Amino acid sequence: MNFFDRFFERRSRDLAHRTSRRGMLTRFGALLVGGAAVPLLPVARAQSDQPAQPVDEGDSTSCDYWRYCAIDGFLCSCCGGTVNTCPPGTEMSPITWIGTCENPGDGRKYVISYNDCCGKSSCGACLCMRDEGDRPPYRADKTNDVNWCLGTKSATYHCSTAIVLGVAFDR
Amino acid sequence: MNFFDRFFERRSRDLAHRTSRRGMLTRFGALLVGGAAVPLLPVARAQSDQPAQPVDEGDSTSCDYWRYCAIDGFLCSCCGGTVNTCPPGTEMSPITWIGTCENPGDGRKYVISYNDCCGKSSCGACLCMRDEGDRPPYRADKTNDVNWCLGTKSATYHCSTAIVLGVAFDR
Amino acid sequence: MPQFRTVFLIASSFITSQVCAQDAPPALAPEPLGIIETLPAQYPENWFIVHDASFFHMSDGKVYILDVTAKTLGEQFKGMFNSSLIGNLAQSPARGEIYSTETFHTRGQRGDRIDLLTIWDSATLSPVGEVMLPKGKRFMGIPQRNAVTLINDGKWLAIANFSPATSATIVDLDSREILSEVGTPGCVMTYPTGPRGFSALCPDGRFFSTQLAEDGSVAQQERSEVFFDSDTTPIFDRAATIDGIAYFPSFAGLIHPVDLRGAVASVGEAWPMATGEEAAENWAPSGVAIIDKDDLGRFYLLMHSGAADGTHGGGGPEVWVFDPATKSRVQRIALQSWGLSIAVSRGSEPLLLVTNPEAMSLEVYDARSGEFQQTITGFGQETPLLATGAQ
Amino acid sequence: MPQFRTVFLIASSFITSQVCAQDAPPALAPEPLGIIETLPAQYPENWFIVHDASFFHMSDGKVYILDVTAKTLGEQFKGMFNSSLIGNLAQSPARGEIYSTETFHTRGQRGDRIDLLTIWDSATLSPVGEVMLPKGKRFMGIPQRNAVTLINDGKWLAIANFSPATSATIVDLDSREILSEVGTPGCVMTYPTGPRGFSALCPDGRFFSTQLAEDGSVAQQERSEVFFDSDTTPIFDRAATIDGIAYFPSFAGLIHPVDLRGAVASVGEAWPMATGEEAAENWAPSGVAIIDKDDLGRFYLLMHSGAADGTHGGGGPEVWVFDPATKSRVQRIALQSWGLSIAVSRGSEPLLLVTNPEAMSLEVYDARSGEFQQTITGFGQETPLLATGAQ
Repeated sequence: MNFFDRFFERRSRDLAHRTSRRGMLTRFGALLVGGAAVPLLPVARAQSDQPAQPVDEGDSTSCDYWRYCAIDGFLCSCCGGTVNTCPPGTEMSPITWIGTCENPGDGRKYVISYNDCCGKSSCGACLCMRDEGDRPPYRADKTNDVNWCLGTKSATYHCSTAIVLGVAFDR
Repeated sequence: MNFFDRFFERRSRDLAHRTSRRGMLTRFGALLVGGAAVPLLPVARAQSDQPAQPVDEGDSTSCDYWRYCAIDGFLCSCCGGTVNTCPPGTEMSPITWIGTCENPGDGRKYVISYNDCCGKSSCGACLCMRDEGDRPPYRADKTNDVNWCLGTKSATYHCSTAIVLGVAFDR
Repeated sequence: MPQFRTVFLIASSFITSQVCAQDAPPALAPEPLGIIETLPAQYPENWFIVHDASFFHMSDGKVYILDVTAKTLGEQFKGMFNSSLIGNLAQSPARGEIYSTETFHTRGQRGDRIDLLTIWDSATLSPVGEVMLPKGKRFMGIPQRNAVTLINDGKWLAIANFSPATSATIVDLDSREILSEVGTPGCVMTYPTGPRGFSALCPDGRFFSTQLAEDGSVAQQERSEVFFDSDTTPIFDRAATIDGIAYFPSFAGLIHPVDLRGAVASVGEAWPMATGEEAAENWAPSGVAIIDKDDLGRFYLLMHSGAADGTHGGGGPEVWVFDPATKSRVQRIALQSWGLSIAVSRGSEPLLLVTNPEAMSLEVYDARSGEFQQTITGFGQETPLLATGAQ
Repeated sequence: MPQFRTVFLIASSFITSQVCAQDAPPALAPEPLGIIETLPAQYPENWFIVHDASFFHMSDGKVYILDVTAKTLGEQFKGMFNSSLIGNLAQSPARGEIYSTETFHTRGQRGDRIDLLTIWDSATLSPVGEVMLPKGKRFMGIPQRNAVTLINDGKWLAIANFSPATSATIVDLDSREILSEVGTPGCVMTYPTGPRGFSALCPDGRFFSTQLAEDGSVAQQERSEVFFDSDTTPIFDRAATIDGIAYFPSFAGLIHPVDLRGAVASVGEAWPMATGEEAAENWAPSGVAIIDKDDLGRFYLLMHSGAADGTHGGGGPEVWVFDPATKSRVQRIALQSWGLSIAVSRGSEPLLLVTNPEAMSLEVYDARSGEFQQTITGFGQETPLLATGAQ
């Protein structure tokens, strides 16, 4: 089963990945997990007046794609969805865990939201586990060990997206 | 998966098995399928006054075991049951298909009832398909292509038994 | 979707207005949340609807929509929906709907049972309706092309029942209500027949044909002549229908043409699939989905040699293609590996899809040249044993 | 069972009073129908309860009861029951019951949701009771030994909630009713603590301990001192508890002893698993069920070298055995193949069970000698990642 090949792919890959996972992100962990609201800060937007185009390279159906640094699940890109949309007939989970991944195309770190798509059973395609910065459930903001089909009509997990929310604080 | 190894085991085995499957059994097919009641005839019993013991050799967890000549399913003998009993917490289907298998231990043909055990999901162990004398669902008395968890509380199929009902007519 | 404020609240606190080197490209824009993909209401001819009844996890059966000409899994996998406890399917491209019989228990594998017809929207792969079926009756077995069929010009669905008492439930697809339950004593499946009816196959070796009135009640029921012996000369209950003639293969390798255009099934003269040396080698059909047809007027059979009692379900190494007009084989395709089920796509450039039982992968062939195209696997499949060319 | 008359009616018509040669042995007697096997209420020490959450078919999770010393599958496979949507389990040998949290939808994967605690009889593997849980709260994730735990001398069950708001639901096992829901803001899991309470693990690197009154209401809640940083020095939420001391491994390979005998978790001084060269090789725990203990006072960890960010879940090639009294490793077991989860049986002759991710088979070792015994596979498993020594 490719499920277990993945485990080994993953191990070798992980040993190669050493991007630090620290930074602003985690300072808010306790607050977040405590359920406290946190202030709404401005979200980075691409400067559309620049002639140059944003760079986002890589195969979004490959576990090695940069946005998947903290993922653990089936890639919606292989399930009838895309890297940031859900497959037909599923429902996107409104709450999820966050990763900070570096885009090799522009050297920036981005905050990635791994919203699960729910309401159909496991897609079963392109299982990908990278776990960089993953923590046990006591760090709800950084854990991929739980089924994030929370706040959805159905609790059934289908696949995971990797959606750019914005540029993370640089350190 | 051993599921598919089985297919190939089965094919080779089948080519070796050529026991005729005809006889009284089938004459009643139409009647039975038509739902008509058929007369209750005396059932053969072992003559307990004979000193000799009945002979029933073979490994009931092996697909080659003589009673499984017409089976298609998971062997209850591998699922916490036995060749003629259901695993804990399941329910035995009251109606089922019938096979006629020859016992190499005494050279007799026996009528075998393949009652399914129901109420838990597929056991998954010891899948065995032999299909000798199997017919499509238009021969309800001889078809293993249907889920025989009929008349049970749950329609969920778990495994199949192979129960001796008696000696079949010899031809 | 207001609920998505949550994730912004969480995430936005970690986000900064960007500060970056002059020479760097602009940053990626934040992306919207909550977007769900859709499909066309009618599917392209190179798509298949693949039913995986998941024999090791039957309450979690899956139906995949696959583009078998695409080169990557991401492009091949168009979507899926679930079908619980070995359902049976039918598609209506005209209505943009896919129909699936299902069975549920209130506690998963246990508890109270309900039987349903679920109506899926082809474009959104969402359930848009359901019809409660009589409890414990609908045919539940190895998935079958003729257990749920469109009749009456696609206005009705005929659902085969087997409890093991046999009948058919007639559903009106406009009102999504049951019109009637038609008794077919001892005879099973629903092969569309005549203007407004179906035939069922009987243990005494003939068909039982029913024509229905406009309200779904029985207008006429008649048996065909006996044409096989279910003990000595059994036929398969699976057929390919071309221009109203259904071609039923027998265990022994004969083709029985059955005219289903009239009110009563009319059985024609049988002809052999194998002749000469091949006949001596006992070539005969074997497998699960053993037969399908294309839109060029040809039908396909999964074949094995050395046919004997009990070998009719194990699959085979070749696919034979026949032209019913000439009653002759027009093609012989040697499969790359063993086949357990076959399906053929619609249109003028048909594709042959073969389920390989060793890996449970799907192998794609050009149905005209017989040339192998590619293998499709790794989509989470367990036992994908009944594919159908999408429409 | 009167319903069995049916099958006799069908079958008896094909049965004759025997006529056979003089020298033939007597015929086999007709066998009774409808017999169901049972198991002992308390399980032998060489049995395991193996939870297979079936990650590809999660509504059809399976819990297997296996005798891992038996030599054939028929003797190994004692029985199974289902657990729907990644449940969590606990066993009470005293009550002869196994508890399982489950989630169901009225239409399988869709429809209205209910969350349940199902109570299984250990001997009959039948559901003997259920407790409706608050909807959408119970912890649903990678199966965990500390999400459903027996507290208050085995009279109550403490069920961890994560929605992601965190709390614990307290169930009385005599009345099979919910006593209370205890808030554990931001802190998760239910590690049994003190005479009548539990501790949860918090993001700020400490425990939140609760003692309950006889009616299940909160009597006392107190936080332990901070002993780790969840960013820089995270610990696993999985521990082995021996004589009331829970041993929590850290990502970096330290052991944190935590005394759970009092009303409040009390954290002792951490000590390293690896020293010298092994420390330089970055040996650390990794996998799903990474830790367990035996009844000889030793605990076991699944270990890998070259630990780095993101490698804590992939499993490892060795199991290390520690004696907490001497804070030293007493054994190093090199596994035949990669391990993803481990479990140890009860009693004086402990067995080590390892889940091999390549085949999803279970490998049995003598836990004292480290000697490989046998591989258990082919029982229909998909992802059997959390085993527990049966009682």
